Amino acid sequence: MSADAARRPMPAPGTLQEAQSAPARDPGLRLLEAMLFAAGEPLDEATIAARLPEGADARALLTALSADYADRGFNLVRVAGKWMLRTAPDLGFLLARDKPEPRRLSRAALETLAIIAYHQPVTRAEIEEIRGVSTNKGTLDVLLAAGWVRLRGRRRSPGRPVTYGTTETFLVHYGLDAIQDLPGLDELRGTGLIDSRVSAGLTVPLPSDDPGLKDDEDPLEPEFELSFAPEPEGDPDGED
Amino acid sequence: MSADAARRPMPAPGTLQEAQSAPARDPGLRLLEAMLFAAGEPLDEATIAARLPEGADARALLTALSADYADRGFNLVRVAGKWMLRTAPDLGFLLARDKPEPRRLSRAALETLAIIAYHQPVTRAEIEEIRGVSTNKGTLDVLLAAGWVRLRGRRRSPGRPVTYGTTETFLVHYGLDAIQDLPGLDELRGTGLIDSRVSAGLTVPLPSDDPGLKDDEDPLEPEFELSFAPEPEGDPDGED
Amino acid sequence: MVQSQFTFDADAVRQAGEPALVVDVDGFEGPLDLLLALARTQKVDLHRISILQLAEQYLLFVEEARRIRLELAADYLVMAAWLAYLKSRLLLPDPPKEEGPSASDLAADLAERLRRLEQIRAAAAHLATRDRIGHEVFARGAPEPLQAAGPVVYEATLYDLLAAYGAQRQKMALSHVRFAPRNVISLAEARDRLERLMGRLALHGEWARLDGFLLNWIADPKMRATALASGFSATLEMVREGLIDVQQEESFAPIWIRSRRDASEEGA
Repeated sequence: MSADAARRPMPAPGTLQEAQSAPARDPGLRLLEAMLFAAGEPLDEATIAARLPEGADARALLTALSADYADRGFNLVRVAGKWMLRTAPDLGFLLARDKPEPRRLSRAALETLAIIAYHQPVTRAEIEEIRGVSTNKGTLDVLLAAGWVRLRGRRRSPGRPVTYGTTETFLVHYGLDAIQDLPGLDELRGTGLIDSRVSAGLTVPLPSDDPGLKDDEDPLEPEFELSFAPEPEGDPDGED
Repeated sequence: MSADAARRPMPAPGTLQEAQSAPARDPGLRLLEAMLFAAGEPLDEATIAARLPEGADARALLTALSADYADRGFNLVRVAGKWMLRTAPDLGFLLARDKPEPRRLSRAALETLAIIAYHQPVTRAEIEEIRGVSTNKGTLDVLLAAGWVRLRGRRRSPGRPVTYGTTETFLVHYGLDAIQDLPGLDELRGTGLIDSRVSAGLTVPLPSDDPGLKDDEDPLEPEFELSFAPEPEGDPDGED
Repeated sequence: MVQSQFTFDADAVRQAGEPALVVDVDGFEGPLDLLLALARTQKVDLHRISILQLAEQYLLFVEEARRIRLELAADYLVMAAWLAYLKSRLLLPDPPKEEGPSASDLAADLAERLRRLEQIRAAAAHLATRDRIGHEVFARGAPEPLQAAGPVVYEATLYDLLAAYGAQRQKMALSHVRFAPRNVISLAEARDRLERLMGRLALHGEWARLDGFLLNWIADPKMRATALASGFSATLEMVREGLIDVQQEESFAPIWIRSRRDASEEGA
């Protein structure tokens, strides 16, 4: 199958023209690619469908467009349950040459982020217990300011500690369609120290970022939510 | 020449794969389109050439890419000597140009629309005569773009001015079964919309949106009908 | 815990029967992290790890650190004390009817904590390998915000439309407008009416309220001011001519009027 055919998988009967000139591109596809291109951010299917002509099959068009852009310099991908255009991963090193070096996350921040991603909703005390070290305030601030982590609620336990969870921005940034797309903790055997057998006593959390509060979570006070996303203090990558 | 051929003008020897899958896209084109996609500003040819692999013909790649995207929802265009990907002009309605939704019609647009509704077929000069002020081109464009007003024909008079009338969309939007349902002078007086003290010399025509051309109307030139619904220019609500 | 308290970069801690373990102290994030690094030297999975051996390694490390006068953060020392306790518990048989968890439970808990940390390390490493926006993949460089929904939708009601039309047509019609005459009660008109009313009043020869009269023949409330003004002026005129008496008890009190002609005069 040629790339050309892949680009127009569903020619409506009667719209095919003679081959002496390029067939006109499907208007729905044009509209779809234009809106995804212009928006720059992920769009959900409802948003897309609302802008397509009445009766257009958004899902079919998205599938067609995804195939169409598969071999291009930028691709249509699904992140956080939405659709977005972004550059092909293999070109990253070529494109990144011209971009300022992004800040690298500190090891503490990355581990904290991983704990929040897998164990959410999780309190600061629980993060510290897993890492075995107290958490520098700056670490969580970095993650909050980046928009990857949010305050979810309060744990219904003494001291009513705040619970943390990941955001849609996190999914988009890491190219995840859903938090469940993270590999299970047992699948991760980075150093071979983790036993491949499923331990009887240990339940590996299937990550969930369900926005609904858990049984042991209370909602945040409204004024606390407003003061969300504090500015990182001092050196944001400064560490424990 | 097919669009497919235009997209891959220079298949590097050895990079072509077997035909069971889509032929690989030219790496130079992929990098070029990714670069333009991710760029925050138009890129000049020197910059593009510097970022392409050694020996790549930037000009040829740009020409190929320009043809490649000509019929897409976004195009490669040259602006002020630089290159950029831009949403296709005819899809500009997707983009938020100025104010957030929903917009209010300007007073000038409302008056113009009302005059067209009551006095159709009416020329711009006649609208201006009734309103007593000159009409900003943007005002009519807004009404055309909203789909409430259409070009009917040309008045058989010096300068052959275009005549305007209302559309079915107009009736639907304003909940009118027929244009004749617009209230007459007596009803306008009765509701206080026209002060009975000042209406002595006032007449309100019985509106008609009969699609048939009037005796003093000529049909529009066909090509004019195709260029219908122009983009609003500048501030469409700016007025008088 | 302040990691920067560690003032030296590396030290070699020789373990019994192990190759030299080069320890970059700055690289450790607390005692659990150090324990995990030590556990790795056992080259077994964390289910089979010897906690006893691990405790000994840790205590040796702390001892070495003290020997070279490395200032260890407090939680390293807390962990050392706890591991020394655990080691003693593991070496001695559990006393009968011991309160709390057994030594093997404690050891299993520690192994479990190490395993969880190890998992998170792997998860963090996995995150670090993912293609990230702005690092390996890039979103559109110059996004343009989309319209809220589809083509522009203008808000305008039929009322807006008609009001605009009415106001506009009216505005233009004003250039040749004739104002309707203002409705005022002229002095002559007021006197005429007053005299006719006084005729009836005279039959009784009694006082009557001026405004009472006026209200009787002025239906439109907007006309009351002009009726009162003209009516009062007419009254004063009639007083001057000696036709009526007028009295008012105080400012703003009702004005009373009475005909001076009696019935006999009237009849004459």
